[in-house]
Amino acid sequence: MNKVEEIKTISGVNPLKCMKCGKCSASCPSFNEMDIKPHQFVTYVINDDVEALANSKSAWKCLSCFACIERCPRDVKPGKVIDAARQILIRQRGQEGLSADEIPALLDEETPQQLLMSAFRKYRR
Amino acid sequence: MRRIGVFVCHCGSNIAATVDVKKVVEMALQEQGVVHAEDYPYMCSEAGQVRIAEAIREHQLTGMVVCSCSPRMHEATFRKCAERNGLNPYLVEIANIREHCSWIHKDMAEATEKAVILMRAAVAKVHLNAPLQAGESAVTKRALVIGGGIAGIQTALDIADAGYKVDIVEKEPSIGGRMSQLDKTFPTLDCSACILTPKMVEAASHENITIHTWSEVEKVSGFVGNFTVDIRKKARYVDMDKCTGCGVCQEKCPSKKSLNEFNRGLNTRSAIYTPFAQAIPNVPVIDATACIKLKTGKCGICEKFCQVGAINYAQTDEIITEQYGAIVVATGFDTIKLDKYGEYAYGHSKDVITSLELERIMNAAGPTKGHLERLSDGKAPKEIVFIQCVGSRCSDDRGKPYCSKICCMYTAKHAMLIRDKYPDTNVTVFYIDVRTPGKNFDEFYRRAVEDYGVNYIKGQVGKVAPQPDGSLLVHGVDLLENKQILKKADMVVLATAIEPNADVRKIATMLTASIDTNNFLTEAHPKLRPVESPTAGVFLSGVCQGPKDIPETVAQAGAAAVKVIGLLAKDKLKTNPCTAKADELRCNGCSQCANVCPYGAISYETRLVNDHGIREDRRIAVVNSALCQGCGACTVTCPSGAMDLQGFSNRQLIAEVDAICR
Amino acid sequence: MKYSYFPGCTLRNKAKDLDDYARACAEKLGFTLEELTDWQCCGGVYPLGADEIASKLPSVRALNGAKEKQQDLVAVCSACYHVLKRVNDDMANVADIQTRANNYMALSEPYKGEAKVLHYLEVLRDKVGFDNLKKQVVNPLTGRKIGAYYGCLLLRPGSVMNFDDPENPTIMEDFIRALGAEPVVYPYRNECCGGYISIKEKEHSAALCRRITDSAAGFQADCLVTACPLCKYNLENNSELPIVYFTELLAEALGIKEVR
Amino acid sequence: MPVTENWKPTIVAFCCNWCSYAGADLAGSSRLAYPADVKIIKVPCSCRVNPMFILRAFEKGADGVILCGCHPGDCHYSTGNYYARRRMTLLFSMLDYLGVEEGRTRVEWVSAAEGVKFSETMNSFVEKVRALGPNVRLGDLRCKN
Repeated sequence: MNKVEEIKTISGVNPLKCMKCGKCSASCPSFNEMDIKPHQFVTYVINDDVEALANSKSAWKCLSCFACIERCPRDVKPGKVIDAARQILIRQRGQEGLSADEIPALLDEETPQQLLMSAFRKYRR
Repeated sequence: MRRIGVFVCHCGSNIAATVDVKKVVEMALQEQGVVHAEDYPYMCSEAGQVRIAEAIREHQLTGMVVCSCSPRMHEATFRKCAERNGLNPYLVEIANIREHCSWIHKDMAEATEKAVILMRAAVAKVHLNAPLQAGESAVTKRALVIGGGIAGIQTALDIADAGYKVDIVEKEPSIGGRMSQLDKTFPTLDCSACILTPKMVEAASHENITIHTWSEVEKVSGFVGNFTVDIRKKARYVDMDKCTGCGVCQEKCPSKKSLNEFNRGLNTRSAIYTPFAQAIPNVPVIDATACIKLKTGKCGICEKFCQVGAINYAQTDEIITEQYGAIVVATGFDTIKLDKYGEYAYGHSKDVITSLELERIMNAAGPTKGHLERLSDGKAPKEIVFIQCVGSRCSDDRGKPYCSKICCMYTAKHAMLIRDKYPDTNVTVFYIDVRTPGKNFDEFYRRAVEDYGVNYIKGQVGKVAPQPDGSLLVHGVDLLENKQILKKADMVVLATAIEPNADVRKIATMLTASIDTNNFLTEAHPKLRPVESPTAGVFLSGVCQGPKDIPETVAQAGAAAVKVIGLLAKDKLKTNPCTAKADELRCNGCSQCANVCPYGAISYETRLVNDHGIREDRRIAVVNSALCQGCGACTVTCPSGAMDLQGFSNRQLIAEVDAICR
Repeated sequence: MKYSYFPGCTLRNKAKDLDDYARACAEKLGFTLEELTDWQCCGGVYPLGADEIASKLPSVRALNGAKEKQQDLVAVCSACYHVLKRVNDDMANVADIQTRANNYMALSEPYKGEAKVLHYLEVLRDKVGFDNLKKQVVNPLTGRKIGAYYGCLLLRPGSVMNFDDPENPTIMEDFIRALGAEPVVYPYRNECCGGYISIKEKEHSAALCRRITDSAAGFQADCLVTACPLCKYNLENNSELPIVYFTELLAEALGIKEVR
Repeated sequence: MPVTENWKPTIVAFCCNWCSYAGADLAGSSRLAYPADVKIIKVPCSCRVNPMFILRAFEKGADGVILCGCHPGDCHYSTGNYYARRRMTLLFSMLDYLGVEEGRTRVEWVSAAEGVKFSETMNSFVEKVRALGPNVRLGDLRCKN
């Protein structure tokens, strides 16, 4: 399976449904942190440019808040595309967003287990 | 044995590119009874029809099959051609090898094989076709128009001007519809009321037009040329003949807290009311849910003040029954409910409004007397944001999949009017696409940008966040700049999707007119019969058929009127001869067929029957062919197999089944 | 009434309050939370990938446990509720996930989404009833202006969560009203606090949290209430406003906060 | 089940003139493909379809029969599709006894505006019938005439 097909399979998204309205980008709390913006995710998939998508910062910036998924008028679910790109990354060894050595320094007294659990899920395999 | 001719059409390349027409001809010639078969590029063309005529004469055809497009396209063409050449039109069958074959299959061998099978089924049927004669029915020379908006008014006027009687049934207290709620109209900035009111007056004073306001269609029976319609005239509690429209009752009415529907609920009205100043008829109605007298028995103030004694609390709904030859549906539209769009804060902030509400705010007779004000605090807005496509072009379950068509233009209109009247107020429009196909439409939009400085931003809005200071923070995006936009606004206007009026489903069911998944009425053909319903005698006018602006609506209303006039101009209509018929030798008079007949077309008579030498009086079902519409419900219900449907007989349909499964 | 109960990882530790108050209030209101014996952490985030199965299995185990006890499965933490509910939806409606998860699980009877997942707030709304709850309040929180913070996980995606209107929810406001306080509605109550991003990018999360708490404070809220330990952590790090768990508020109103 | 590699099912589709036949036309003019195995017979209304026609089709070797009419409430003749629905419910409940599996028959409402639904319906029905394979169970019992 090539990368585009992989993204489509993992995300279950049909990028061709997108009408480029930008409501996802208007809703995204991480918009300013991202190099590739939410409304562009599907365009990268359509253009077979998954490499760029996987190498972008955006994969690590999405909060999975589902605002784009909820508000998308075309039922495209752009957040699922970026999550699939992240999946492809973390399934490759050495492509993780968080190393075990980093963790102790990132914790404080109050850090809930939930934060650690979800960070592990999001950043690592 | 029938002598059958088979004619295979290429339809240019539409059929011939996928179906091997020569092969179909070759296979046709092997069918029993087929004495002639040929193919031709365009069978429906004059030259094609000449070939058919020659073949009928030369081969003395007693039946024919045309393998071509859908019978819904050209069955009538080929049947007329046969009739002109001495062959009964009902001895012609169509094998649909275009819509049902060449257009949906890619593989030539597969499509050809299927075309041959469809041809065989048609040949098998024609063997059993009987020559049928169409009967005649009279036409009631009166039309009904359901809905009294601009579409209904225009249709009624055009029919009436041609000399036919028309009745308009309008469920609101006045005719006028949505157009009466609009302030100005595009692509010129005519005042809506100024151009609509004369038409309303003309309709009301036309000798051929009868207007039933505050009325609804209750029941429809009959068929083209002969509809019988029950109309409920809701109790008005005001005598139409006595009332002078002086308006004193409305002033004096102490119940003034009902939401004013005409102003989209933005202010209130009295319990006795006319919806707007130019209402026709200028006779108020009493809202029974708000009237103190009708609810508690105490009050009666309007009666006391009415100098002509027009108030009548004892009035009740009245059902009148009328006969019509044709019915036009002109039920119009409403805006969708926005309760699923919480992100835009509609209903949460008073300053987030729909475009139709803005029309009322901009209108001199509206809740703010035409002053552009925030409904929350009465202040003049300095920043206004318009959001396009709210609920339009959606494939989720919140909105509608279609483009509402009018929003781009009315938003340009609103933006321009605001900038013209309030130059200090900034206007921003968030759009996905600006759609301006129409005469002078793009020029109009460009004026908004170039002459009036309206700020158009390509991108949708994700959220409208009301702020503690009463302003609205609009979270949008500028896709061309690739930037998120945070825009502080005093007012947000939502270009809300339109949808067919909620009553249309009920009306469509009564008329047996088909309706699509969006509740728009279906036209008989999307291109060639856009104002006719597939149900004969039922016509479509205005937005009930699909989103339209005023010029288009008026054009379509006129087109629907022409179709009605064409129908009413006929003294007699040919009836469908494919009606049910009982075999007197098999009928046992059990009455089951009459029970299922939706038209009351079946009665019974006692008749002397000669059953293989036994002569006796029997109770036999008799079908009134003028009433029978040929559905066939009775044929399947009949326990003795006596009832059959001409043109779709048991033997014919079984022959088709056998040919397909052969 | 007895419910199967899924406390979740954080409620065992940092969010012990959320857990203790939930159980105590349940008893007071006439229902019992029976902790599942062999629950495992839900993972904190729902694995979005259609091909991820293993990470969904802990949820399936919990769901199946509730099914076997013929009880509805109650969660208090927003994240647990979110993950359980979405995995349950997959198990009911996505044939591929259902088959593959059941192949792993090798249960005596395949699990097909039979259990019903409820959030504690839903139990209060739909089973206890807010009117009924109001009657049991002994310390009404009169005069307090409380903003509900929903965050993302309770509400979205609305088509699966079916918890409340995802853009205009009312359940927490109704809850606050039932306790005698005045709910403060502010626009960012369903916007993200940053979630897991705060482990590495504190500033990003901080900006989002400040927008939320500033807006609530602007509308005169004197505290925010939440159902999510991570939201609480993120908001608390970036706000003057006190952030409390809804169960703590409930315990206070029911008069069992001190007794504990 | 002996499914030959190139086996193609024979499928009869009864379509009412007003909705489903028009829906099929719309599928055609919109170029929405479905397998050529489907052959349509036009009837004025779904209530014209006698259960005998369906039995006849199976008797003559059909592998699937589908009946399409207007949506409930939208029948051109007001009530015809209700009769059809009841008749077919009764017939289908007995077909298994006669040797025809449940998946070989279907009733579907398709309006004149639903070209997409028509195509999707035919695709899924054909897929179902293909999975069932040739209609051998009735074939064994079939009375050849």
